[in-house]
Amino acid sequence: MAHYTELNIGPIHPAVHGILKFKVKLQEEIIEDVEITLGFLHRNAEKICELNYYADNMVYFDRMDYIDAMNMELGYLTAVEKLMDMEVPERAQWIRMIMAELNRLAARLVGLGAFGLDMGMLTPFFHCFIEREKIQKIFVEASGGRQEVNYMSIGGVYQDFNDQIINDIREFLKEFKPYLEDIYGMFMHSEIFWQRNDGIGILEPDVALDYGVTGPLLRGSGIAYDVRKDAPYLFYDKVNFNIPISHKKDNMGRFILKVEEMRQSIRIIEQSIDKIPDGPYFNNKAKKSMMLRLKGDGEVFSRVESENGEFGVYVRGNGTFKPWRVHVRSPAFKNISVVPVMAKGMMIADLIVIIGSVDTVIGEIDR
Amino acid sequence: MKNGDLGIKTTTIEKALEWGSANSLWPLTMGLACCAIEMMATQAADLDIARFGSEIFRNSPRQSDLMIVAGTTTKRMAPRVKRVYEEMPYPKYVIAMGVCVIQGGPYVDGYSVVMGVDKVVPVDVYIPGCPPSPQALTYGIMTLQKKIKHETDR
Amino acid sequence: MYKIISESEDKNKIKIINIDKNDLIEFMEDYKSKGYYLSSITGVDMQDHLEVIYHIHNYDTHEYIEVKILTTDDKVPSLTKLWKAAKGDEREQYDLMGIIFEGHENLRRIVLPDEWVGHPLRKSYDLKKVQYINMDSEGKEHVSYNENEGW
Amino acid sequence: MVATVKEIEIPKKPVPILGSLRTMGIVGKYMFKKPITTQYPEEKGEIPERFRYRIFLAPEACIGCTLCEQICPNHSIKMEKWDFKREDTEKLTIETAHGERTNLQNKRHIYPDVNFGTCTVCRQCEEICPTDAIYLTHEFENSRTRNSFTYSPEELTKQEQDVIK
Repeated sequence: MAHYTELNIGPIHPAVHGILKFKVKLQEEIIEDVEITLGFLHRNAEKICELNYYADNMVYFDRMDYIDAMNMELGYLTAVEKLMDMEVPERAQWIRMIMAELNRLAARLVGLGAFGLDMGMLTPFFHCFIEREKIQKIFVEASGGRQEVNYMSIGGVYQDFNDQIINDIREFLKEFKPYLEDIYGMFMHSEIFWQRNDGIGILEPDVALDYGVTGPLLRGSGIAYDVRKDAPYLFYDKVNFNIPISHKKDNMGRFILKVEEMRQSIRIIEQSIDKIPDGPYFNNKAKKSMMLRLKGDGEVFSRVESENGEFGVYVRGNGTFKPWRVHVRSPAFKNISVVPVMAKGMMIADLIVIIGSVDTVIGEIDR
Repeated sequence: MKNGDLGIKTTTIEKALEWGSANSLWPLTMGLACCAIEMMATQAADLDIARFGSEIFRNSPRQSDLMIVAGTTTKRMAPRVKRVYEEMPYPKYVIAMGVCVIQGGPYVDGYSVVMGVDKVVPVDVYIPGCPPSPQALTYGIMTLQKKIKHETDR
Repeated sequence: MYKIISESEDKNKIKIINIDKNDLIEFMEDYKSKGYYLSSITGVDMQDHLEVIYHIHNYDTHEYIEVKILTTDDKVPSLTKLWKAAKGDEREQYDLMGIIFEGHENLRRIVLPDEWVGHPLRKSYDLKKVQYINMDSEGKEHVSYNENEGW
Repeated sequence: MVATVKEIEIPKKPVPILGSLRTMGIVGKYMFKKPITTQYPEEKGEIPERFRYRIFLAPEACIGCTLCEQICPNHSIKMEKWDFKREDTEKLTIETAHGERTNLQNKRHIYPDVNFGTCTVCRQCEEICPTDAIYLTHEFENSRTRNSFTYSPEELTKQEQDVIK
């Protein structure tokens, strides 16, 4: 006769990366079933977006995937600018691209650090945060905000790049490249890391597609899907980079893939920093003064590649100053739903590693 | 045990206790939202709060005496925050980090956010900012230390 | 055979296909066999009726399609039998928009507690009526309009 | 297509003990680098120019146009009456982002009143202010033991230590 144990993990637990509740059904140490409870960070961003003017909503998008704020802003702006037929100057687009990639690096660093913490590796966490601090300093130099930057606006970016910022980014990249290899080495030469990740958390590609999983999780299952390649936005079609995929399907493959993606991000920044043209950084049509009162009409669905995958924003306007409906296709929401499949039949200790590998951000799941 | 509850009038011992509890605040990881990342950054190498005696972030409420509520407290989370607070041993202190936990922050228009965590648990120090920079959090912890030692009132 | 009512394009050059809600399952089955996967479900409250928007995506041909159906009685057929991705999405739309997906085996609220009154993303939802949540010792959540019963 | 798909290479498993020694080597390298911790209360570290925090007000420049009140995404700014005595407004010249402005007037005598307890420091008010009267500063040391962060127009002109709550 089967004897089950029920175990609650969360909502406040260091391993769940935020506030999530996992109700695990265990047979001895083997996971039979995982039930996920969401909603502890439901901040009704979609409702508030309907009550605000178009440009004011940037504040709420910043705080969705709070470690990847630039990409969130970008997702909303690509949608709203299409809705308003607003053109963005070339300089602003290059700046946006650099910032988005820098933020992807920063977000990955948090993810890697926390992933190490899940396995009791304290050292990489500190090294990751040292590097992240440098990225945030660049953000402060550019925008004035450390994490929730509020840097982009409809029609461009709020403040222009100056020579110092460009120099700082160049310097940072020079330092960061060997540092990244060191952080990578800290993980990869550790036996414990291998033993806890090799062959754990296997996700078959057909299951991944069925659940609508995107991002590193999907690429880790061997499907080369990246919005930057699939439907290039900004100038992603003008720079050279690779989309890494892995057919290993497990945590280990995903980890190596994430680090490889960081190297590709560095490549993108290096190429685009030389290409920034002179010119305006803000569309004159939306120039300061009353720019935040712009009308939008029609409907639009736009998607960008955030750190967790395909971040889609659906905006419906009705010809007034406020959006009628804003809906977010949250990648982390889809990614977390696949955890029960990945964890089934594994040991309870593996669940923690799997959650760390999926690397969700709760602010984006619950919104 | 708050100040003056000892029963015997031994001000020197109370002073010593205050000094002790002010310089060994062990925070609880109550990272709810965005501010949690800045809290992690405060703990990390760049602005090591171990210099203030907040050596490590404990994951268990039983082993900590400072709760840094970092991030939006939703209505669904509020009872749980309260329960964790009740599980902490005395003397216990609460820091409200970020504007969401002070007065609702950007979510004042909404339906599912508690407008200030001080409606749920008693708060000792409020740190405004969205999110407060690690320096601001460190200053908040210093303010709390001063408050424990009865050196500040603002 | 399903019937396409009209076709148009949104501002991002995504094809919009309007169909009748009774044809939805048939339509989606056809597109599933063509290699499409569900990407997102959006409910839009148009006050006199609800619009349910499905974004489907083909990973091989890189094609995104928007499928739009209308409903006046809040009920639409569920797609959980076709794609598992619909499970979470439909629960979310039920929770926030109040769309009832017929055939969904676990149609409960997902981000709000079960006892919550009303569906917040509806235009008729009254934000002034504040609801409070409390939790008993067993972890069950209770919702009330009375501030004193909250947390 | 410029983006190409590339299969990643899986490195070999580390040899037991030797792998751990290599990790120790990598980490040990950082022992001889310069310490990076900022000794915060003594030295504040390098704060970049554009860093923004608490809101300040230059009352001479404020013309009471209420733009900041309208733009604030979460209604943190309210306009309030304040009898501020300006001197020589006709002669006063203030340099703004839009050039020099003279003859600044605030006929209704209304000035912004900021609730910093809900302010997300998004800097929209600073962006929109036509005379740069409202601006954000590096002042971040403003934690309190009381939940009162409403700054009246008069308090907005003062340094943090002078604002007593």
